[in-house]
Amino acid sequence: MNMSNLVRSGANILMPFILVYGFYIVVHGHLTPGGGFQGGAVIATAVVLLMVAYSYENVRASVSKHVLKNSETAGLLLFIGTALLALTAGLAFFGNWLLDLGVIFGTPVAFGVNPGDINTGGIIPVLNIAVGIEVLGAMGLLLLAMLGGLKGDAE
Amino acid sequence: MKNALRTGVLVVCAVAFLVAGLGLSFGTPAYTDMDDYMLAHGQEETGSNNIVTGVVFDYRGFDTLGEATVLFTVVLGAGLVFRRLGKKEDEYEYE
Amino acid sequence: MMDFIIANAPALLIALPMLGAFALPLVGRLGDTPRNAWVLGVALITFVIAALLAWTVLSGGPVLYTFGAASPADAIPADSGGIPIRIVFTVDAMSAFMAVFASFVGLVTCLYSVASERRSSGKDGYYALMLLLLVGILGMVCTGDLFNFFVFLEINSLAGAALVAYRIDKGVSVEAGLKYGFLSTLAGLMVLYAIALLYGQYDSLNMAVIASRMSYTMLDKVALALFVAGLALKAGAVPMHFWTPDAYSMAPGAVTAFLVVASQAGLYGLFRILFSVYGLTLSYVTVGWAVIILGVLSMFVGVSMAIPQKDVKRLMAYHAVSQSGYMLLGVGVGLVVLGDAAAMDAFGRTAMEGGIFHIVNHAMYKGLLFLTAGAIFLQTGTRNLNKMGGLGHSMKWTMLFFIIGALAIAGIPPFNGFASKLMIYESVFAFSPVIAVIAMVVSILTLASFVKVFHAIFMGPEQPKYEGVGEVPKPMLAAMAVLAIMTILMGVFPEQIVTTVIAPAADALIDQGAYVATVLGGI
Amino acid sequence: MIENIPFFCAGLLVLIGLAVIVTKRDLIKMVMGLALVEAGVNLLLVATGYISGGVAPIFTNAPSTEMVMATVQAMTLTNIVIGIATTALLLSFVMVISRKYGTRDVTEMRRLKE
Repeated sequence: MNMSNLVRSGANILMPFILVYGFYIVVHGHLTPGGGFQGGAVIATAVVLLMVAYSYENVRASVSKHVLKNSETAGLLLFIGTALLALTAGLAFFGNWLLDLGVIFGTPVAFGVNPGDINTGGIIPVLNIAVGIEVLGAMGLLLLAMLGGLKGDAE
Repeated sequence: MKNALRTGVLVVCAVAFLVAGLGLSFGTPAYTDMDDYMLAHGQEETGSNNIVTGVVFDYRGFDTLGEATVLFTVVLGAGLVFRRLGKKEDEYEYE
Repeated sequence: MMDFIIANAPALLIALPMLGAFALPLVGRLGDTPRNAWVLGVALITFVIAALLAWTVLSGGPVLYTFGAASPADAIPADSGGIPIRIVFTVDAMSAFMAVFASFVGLVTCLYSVASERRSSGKDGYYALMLLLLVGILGMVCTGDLFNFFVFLEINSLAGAALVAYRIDKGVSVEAGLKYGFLSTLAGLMVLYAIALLYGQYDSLNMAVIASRMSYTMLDKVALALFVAGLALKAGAVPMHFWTPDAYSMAPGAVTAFLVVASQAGLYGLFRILFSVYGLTLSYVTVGWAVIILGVLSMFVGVSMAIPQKDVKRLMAYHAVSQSGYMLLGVGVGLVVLGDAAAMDAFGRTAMEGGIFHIVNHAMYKGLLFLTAGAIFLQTGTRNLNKMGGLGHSMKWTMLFFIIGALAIAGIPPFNGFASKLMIYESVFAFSPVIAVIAMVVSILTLASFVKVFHAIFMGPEQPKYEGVGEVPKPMLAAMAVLAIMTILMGVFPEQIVTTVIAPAADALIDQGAYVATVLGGI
Repeated sequence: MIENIPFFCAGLLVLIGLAVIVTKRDLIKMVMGLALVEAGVNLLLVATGYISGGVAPIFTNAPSTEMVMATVQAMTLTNIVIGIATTALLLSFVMVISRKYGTRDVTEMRRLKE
């Protein structure tokens, strides 16, 4: 069933803000409270909002399961791939091979209070983004699967 | 009888789970060496201002991989129980 | 290349099956044959890595792997005050032994699934979950970090629950899966509560550090009780065994064979906590007797519940409970005499070796039995003993494998069950004759039960309703044959296996000082 | 004693969860009980890491450098996600069961008794 026009317009207006906020939480995970899981969960709430405002059938039609599944797989492969690349850099599994390299994310950080720079953290922002993509896909899939089960629409 | 058993189990559990408040002291832990090291060296070793994220993705990154795996497992499991069974799969009636 | 693999073996052991599982949704789109090849390849490579790791450990001592460090071997950073900061894998002889046979059973069960699940839907998920269950077991047995142990315990539980529910069966399988998942999660939370209690006191998650700081306060005792309760539940020991028959009987045959190993990982965790984390600080006589009582109860209750069963897999599940009692008994006797060097040399070490040997033997013959039960179910569509009969005419190979498994579980020479049970009888008799007699009686009851099952399934005239029933496909026969050959080999050469593999594993458990020194350096 | 109240609360939450699991007959309520146990364990984990006067361990514009322990917070984050995942899986199972059986009452789940 569709909710009223007001709810749907509200959802439409809120949607970009939720997405931007989730993305912010993901990429600033190494500077401020937050991280991949939290940001991914925030983005996944956008799917919930869609389900509340529109009917499940509409969402099923517009949010493809394949996209969610691919994003889950891509996130996991990026995560474990980044960790495995440390082996080729001569470090142990999960070694921070981007740290202090000077390139993107590789600026060294000294001890103490500082305002925070986005290009620090080595592989941490990469892993954050990977986890963000994975959690977004996984949560979306879970919601769709459970809602589908509720409607008796097995697949 | 069954109720008495239940009550007994709950009482034993109560003692077991509440004893933490008697043995630990809130705010002044006895050992802090591992976390002191992380706070002192975390910024240089992980490059992350947020030490919690530094712990989650660097010091204990392997746990996070396990956590992502748990999420993946659950998605697979939920997908499996809601799947539509094939025509050749006869559902076995338990007798 | 070889050096690279050996140096990073503990990480690759976990990372490869994980990668294999993550990529399965992509590989599965290519079709059935590429996916099966992928799964079998990943399982085979994992087994090879586990074997390499075990070879390294047995020839060169325990292996440390520090995740995220500059070099895997340096667990302790320079100015940390002598404690490890990161997650450390501590692979000693016991861990390596568990890892090798767990990955072996994983490979065999995947091979069996190729044929047994060929008609099912949702196979991508099935194989991914099999690999994840393997990941969970391998992580549990290799890790030296308590929280890491918990994470892998959860992977193990959830993958196992999803696999139990795989067949759905009008909701009955799902009910068994819910029961298994619910109780395993509860067990996991008990373990986590105990971990939090230990962390709050000693500010460490590394087992070796906690062992070196252990002062056996009131909180440590509570934590120990929670560990024992949680892990015994996971291992399916009486009185926490009620999930075992449901989960084992409703899961597909290959999954059941693998679930046996999954619950043995819980048993491994119990032994690791008792011996390596608590060790001599424990009031080992009391706790040892508690473990012995758990073991004897499991043996006796398991077998007496098994005899009246009509469902063949349910019957075997109760026998699994009964057999895990032998492992608890053997290791429990070792724990009681932990502080007594003379008694330990006289019979304690043999008892522990027998208990540990029984773990791998049980995985082999019980896996074999569950695979034969799965084969029979696949061909006849029933698990009810009263409805079967006369299958010996049409399923000769399956009958042969069933006989091998049944004789092994009953402790008849020359099969492997006899070898480990003999060690347990001898040493337990020196410790307490009454318990040894109970163990022998349980063995006889097991034999009686399996004679009955054999008669019900294979003997008698050929029944008209099973006229079209033939032998199962070749991959299933191959998987069963591999396990049968292992069962015979380990029964014929027990001496060699005990001296090369089992004795180092038992020593690794007994010698807590060596475990601590491996991580923290010589103390 | 009174300053240890977070630990007592954690134990109490676990106990309430266990009581719910033991006494309720509805499967969904039992899963909710499990979630309560999880909440209790999380609370205990976080509480063990508190240091009097400490601030959150984030150096970006931090008010002071005296901080609480970071490891337990990371562990709690991990456990929260694991908890969500577990609850989701168990609830999916309950959904399938209640559709196939037509009931969620645990005393009517007789099909697996011998």
